[in-house]
Amino acid sequence: MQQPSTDEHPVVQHAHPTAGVYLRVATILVILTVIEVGVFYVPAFHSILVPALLLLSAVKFTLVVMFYMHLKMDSRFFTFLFGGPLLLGLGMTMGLMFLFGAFALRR
Amino acid sequence: MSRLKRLMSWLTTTDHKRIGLLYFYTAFVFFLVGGLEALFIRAQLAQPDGHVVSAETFNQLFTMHGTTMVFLALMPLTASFFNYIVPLQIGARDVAFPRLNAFSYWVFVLGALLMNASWFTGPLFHAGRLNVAPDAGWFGYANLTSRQYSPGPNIDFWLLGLQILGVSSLAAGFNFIVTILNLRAPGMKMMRLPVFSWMTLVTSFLIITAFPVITVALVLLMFDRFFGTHFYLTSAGGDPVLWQHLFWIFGHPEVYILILPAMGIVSEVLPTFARKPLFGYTVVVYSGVLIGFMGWGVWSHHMFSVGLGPIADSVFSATTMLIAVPTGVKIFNWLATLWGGQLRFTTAMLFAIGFIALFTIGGLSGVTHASPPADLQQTDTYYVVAHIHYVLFGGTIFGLFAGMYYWWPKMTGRLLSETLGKWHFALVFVGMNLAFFPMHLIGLLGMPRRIYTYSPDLGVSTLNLVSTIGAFLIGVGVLVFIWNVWRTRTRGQTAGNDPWGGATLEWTISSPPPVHNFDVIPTVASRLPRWTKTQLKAIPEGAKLAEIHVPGGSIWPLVTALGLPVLALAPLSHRLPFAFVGATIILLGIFRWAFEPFEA
Amino acid sequence: MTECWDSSTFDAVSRDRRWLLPLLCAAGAACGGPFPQSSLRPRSDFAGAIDRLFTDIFWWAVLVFILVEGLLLFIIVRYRYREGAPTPKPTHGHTLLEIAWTLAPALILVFIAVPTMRTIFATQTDSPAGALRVEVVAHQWWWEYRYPELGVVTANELHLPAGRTVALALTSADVIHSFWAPGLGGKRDVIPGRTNRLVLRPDSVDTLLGQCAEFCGASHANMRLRVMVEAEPAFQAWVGRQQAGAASVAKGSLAEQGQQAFRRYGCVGCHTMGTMSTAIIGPNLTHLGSRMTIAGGLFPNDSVHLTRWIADPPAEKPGSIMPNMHVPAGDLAALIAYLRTMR
Amino acid sequence: MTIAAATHRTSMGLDSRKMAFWAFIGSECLLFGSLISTYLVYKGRSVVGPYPHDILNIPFTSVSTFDLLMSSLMMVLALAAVQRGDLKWAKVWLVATALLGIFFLSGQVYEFTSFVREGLTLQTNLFGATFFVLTGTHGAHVTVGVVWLLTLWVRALQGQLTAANAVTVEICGLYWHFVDVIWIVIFTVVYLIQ
Repeated sequence: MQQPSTDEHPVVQHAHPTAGVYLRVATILVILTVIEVGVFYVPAFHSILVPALLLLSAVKFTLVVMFYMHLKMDSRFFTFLFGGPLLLGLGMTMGLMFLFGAFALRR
Repeated sequence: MSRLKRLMSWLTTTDHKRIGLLYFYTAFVFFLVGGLEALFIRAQLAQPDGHVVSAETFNQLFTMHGTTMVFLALMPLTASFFNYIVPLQIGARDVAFPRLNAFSYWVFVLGALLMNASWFTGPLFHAGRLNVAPDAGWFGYANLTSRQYSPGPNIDFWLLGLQILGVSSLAAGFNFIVTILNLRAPGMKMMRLPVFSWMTLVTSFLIITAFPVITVALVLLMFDRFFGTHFYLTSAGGDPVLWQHLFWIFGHPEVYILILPAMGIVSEVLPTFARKPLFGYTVVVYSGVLIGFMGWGVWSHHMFSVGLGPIADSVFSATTMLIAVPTGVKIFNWLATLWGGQLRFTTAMLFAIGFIALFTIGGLSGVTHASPPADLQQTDTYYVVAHIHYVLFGGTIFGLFAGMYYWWPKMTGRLLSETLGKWHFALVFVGMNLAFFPMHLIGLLGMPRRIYTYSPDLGVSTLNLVSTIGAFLIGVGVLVFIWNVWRTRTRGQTAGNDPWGGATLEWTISSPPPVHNFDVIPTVASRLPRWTKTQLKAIPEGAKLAEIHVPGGSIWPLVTALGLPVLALAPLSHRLPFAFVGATIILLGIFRWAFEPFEA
Repeated sequence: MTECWDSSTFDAVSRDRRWLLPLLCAAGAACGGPFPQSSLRPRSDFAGAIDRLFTDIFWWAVLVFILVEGLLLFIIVRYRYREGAPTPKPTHGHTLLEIAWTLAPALILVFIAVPTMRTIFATQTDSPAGALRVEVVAHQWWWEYRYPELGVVTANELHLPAGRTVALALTSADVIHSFWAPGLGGKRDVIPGRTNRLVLRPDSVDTLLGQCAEFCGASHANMRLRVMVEAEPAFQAWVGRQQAGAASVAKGSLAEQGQQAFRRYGCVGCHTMGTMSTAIIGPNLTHLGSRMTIAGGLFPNDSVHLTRWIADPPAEKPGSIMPNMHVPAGDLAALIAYLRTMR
Repeated sequence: MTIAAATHRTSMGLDSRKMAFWAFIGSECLLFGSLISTYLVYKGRSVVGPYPHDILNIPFTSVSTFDLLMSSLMMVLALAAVQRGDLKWAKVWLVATALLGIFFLSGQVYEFTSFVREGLTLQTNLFGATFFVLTGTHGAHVTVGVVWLLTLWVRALQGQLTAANAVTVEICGLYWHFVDVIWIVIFTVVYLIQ
């Protein structure tokens, strides 16, 4: 039993999107995947292959996290719990790649 | 209660206070084990060409000394205070997930026992000797840990033990994050949270982010040792330096996992005995958060001698020096807390002041390590051994001792003897400086660490003897503490709710607290509830005391935890059936746990 | 206290570090000798640069130390509990003070960081043309030195000419080690699969001690080394002796029996010996007799220690990869006679 | 749902189990971050083949990726159904998610065995070691997810899933989607960027 007070909040379920939104997101995800695979096979894109693919997968990643995992609607704090470590991980990956010479200009 | 029933009540307990006590006693036993290992090390090094132990045993001793102190003594000792004190400080009935909490404890015990079993199980591995303890140093650098250079079970014990301990720490990390964020008493805003609880929160975040990295590093090592991959082996293009990076990406946050809780304890003890609120509360909290965050960007300063190139050296040197700023800020704020106070030198206060004095020395030698060229003469010598002991002994252990004297009356209802306490402090303080200060010079004069013998030509024999004497003085001091604890059980003065005049919520309830902690969850109106007149009454007018529901125990956390060491026996003994048995136990435990009616 | 020093002790500590001497003596260590492995005794440009940097940082640290600990002591005395004193004023903070003690350490760190960065880049340069190249190969648990331009291969004792820049290329044959001769400068890890470099110029004639600084297994403590910094003529003379072929053994001598034993007991399977064998698992023994130490710098190179060593290497040096060949006493004496001839 | 200890009122107004689970997902980011870092650091360092472009089957894996995306869609539909209290459709979508997960796993088993047949094992080279450990860890996560989904499905069959405890489904969903986004990263970093 807890005493009621202004500082305690009942657990609120944030409104979740409807099935229609889910379907639209799924459609976009599928289209993006098709584009990804397409970019991979079209020689004309090969000069921008890596940035293009990274961008596309980042968009897919964000869509799933925002809509399917409800971060867009849910508490900002969950975004912090997820985003903080995500950024740490990204920083670690970049740091390690730098230390192992992945970004060094190939001579 | 019958004896069996009493035992079962401990095996199934989900009460954070009982789990805190279990953590304390278990971790303290391992603190003694690690200390004993240290005394063997010092006995061997008391004179040049020593013959107390063999080279192999010495290598196991320093490896297990480091591993034990970090993972089996200091971390679980801080965990014991997280468990016992944090829910009381934030005004909660228990932690967020009591059974997960029990699980953390049991996993810790079983992992610790598995790793230490290596001292006695040599004959099972036909090793021709009793001890097959880990022997590659506590940071186990590849490729010395590969099958080729460490064919025995030594490293297997180490890596499997660490994997299991990681599970324990991670589970505790999630638990305390949620507990502190979600179970605060009404009115306890984040900026009213006691500093110790704040540091517990920061530590928990460090745990849940740093431990996955060591988990992966160990998984790769497991694959190298058991399945013939080449992650750390040059023969197929791998690189042993990858291990060092992964280890220290974990290892540096780990240093803060060890020191931040102690800083939190000191931030509680100093105000209480100075009769002044903590100076610059917000700054102290934010600098703790900042230290935790910046701890992620400095790992390669453990690797300046690897030869990472001038750019990497400069970057990591700069980030490391930056960390000195929030650390220094904390020290100045503690000094300002004491300034103008009425200092009562209880044992807890002495240890807290000792913390400031000694941690400062450790911090300053740390600055000399932050400069890569200077570090090249210091790393892997006794100078660095001096540094870590000023930080982890002068810092963490002094902070923990301060916490023990401070909260012992709360945890047991009886005050530790102040007379014995002062002897304890004096012996440990003198012994500590005698043991570790000469090590600065020993290192600068050229003695590397991790050597079981040294030549009299180095000219460091006398200094080493002094250091050994200091180490044994510490041992005597710890014995005094044990005697103090023992006699307090029956002869200690009873404490009452609040023997020190503390400011935080744990002092509002009886010592030891009832199972449900608070008859009524207090409403908090200030940072120092017991020192402020504006504090709302704990029991609102006309409130009806509802019946308090106390959760029952559960055996399933223990059962699930048991599965882990059984699983680990499979790679250890190269017998697959253990894996099936272990996995079955874990699955059974989880399902029974999940569908058990339980409410907290 | 003064009788502790002779000139060599005094010399052992660099000029700007003389203040340390009383401290050392007070600690009871100074009578132990000239500290041949001290990092406070720079004998090269590299070590000198580090030493100057460390001295800088050290004094900053002393300043902060005195400030903090002095303040702490003052507070303890001044603000100790007194009977009947009023409850202290509850101060919660002071913004200006917080800013001040954030900036002050930051400023000090700038004074440390600038010379640090300068030294980092100054000490990690490419080797100049004409530098003496030496390949250092670390083994469990001994050091191999190859002078590719001179055709010299030796073990554990590194000979360097004073005043000439040396470029060390460090590689490992097994696990990670760390090459450290404090007088020459900071340590550098020796990592399998990588080649690390150290460029430095020894500046005075001296014999320096060093040893492996990265834990590398059972006999890590026994992986020692010596650096003989010699004047150019002495160095050239040493090179000349090393370049000469193996010494010849007199017919019918004990040494000749030893030579046969060397072959018979399989020593040739691991050691290079003149033209007789070219194996490279263990140290090159062609000029063993010219070295001061054996077994990774562990023992003096004399008949007594050599005999004990060959009789049972793992007993003398835990984990030794050189096995006990169970050489009977007679053959052992012959072997020793032979090895002592190989100067 | 493994943890049943949330109070109904909390300091932040957030469900404790959900909060713990988001922290867990944050932790998992670092786990996969370390594995992906290892893969990237060792990329192109294999001494002998087969190399990625010799062996990775893009069309096949595209189907797997599509399959996992669809399973995520099924999962959100299942959650929406539970939240509506529509148990009938919840059962359908849950079992559909699990089946798509099983399909993905079968694909991975097929992929692994065919790689081994073509000469790529854990021991072959660094590519083999990093590839199998990274995708294998992901596969293990999918397996746990499938077991979890089937457990929920059984609960639904027993009629024990209600709108009131929809959060148990939501948490399982968080896990499932997280495993999906990790695959999005793996598909790009390992398969497409060679």
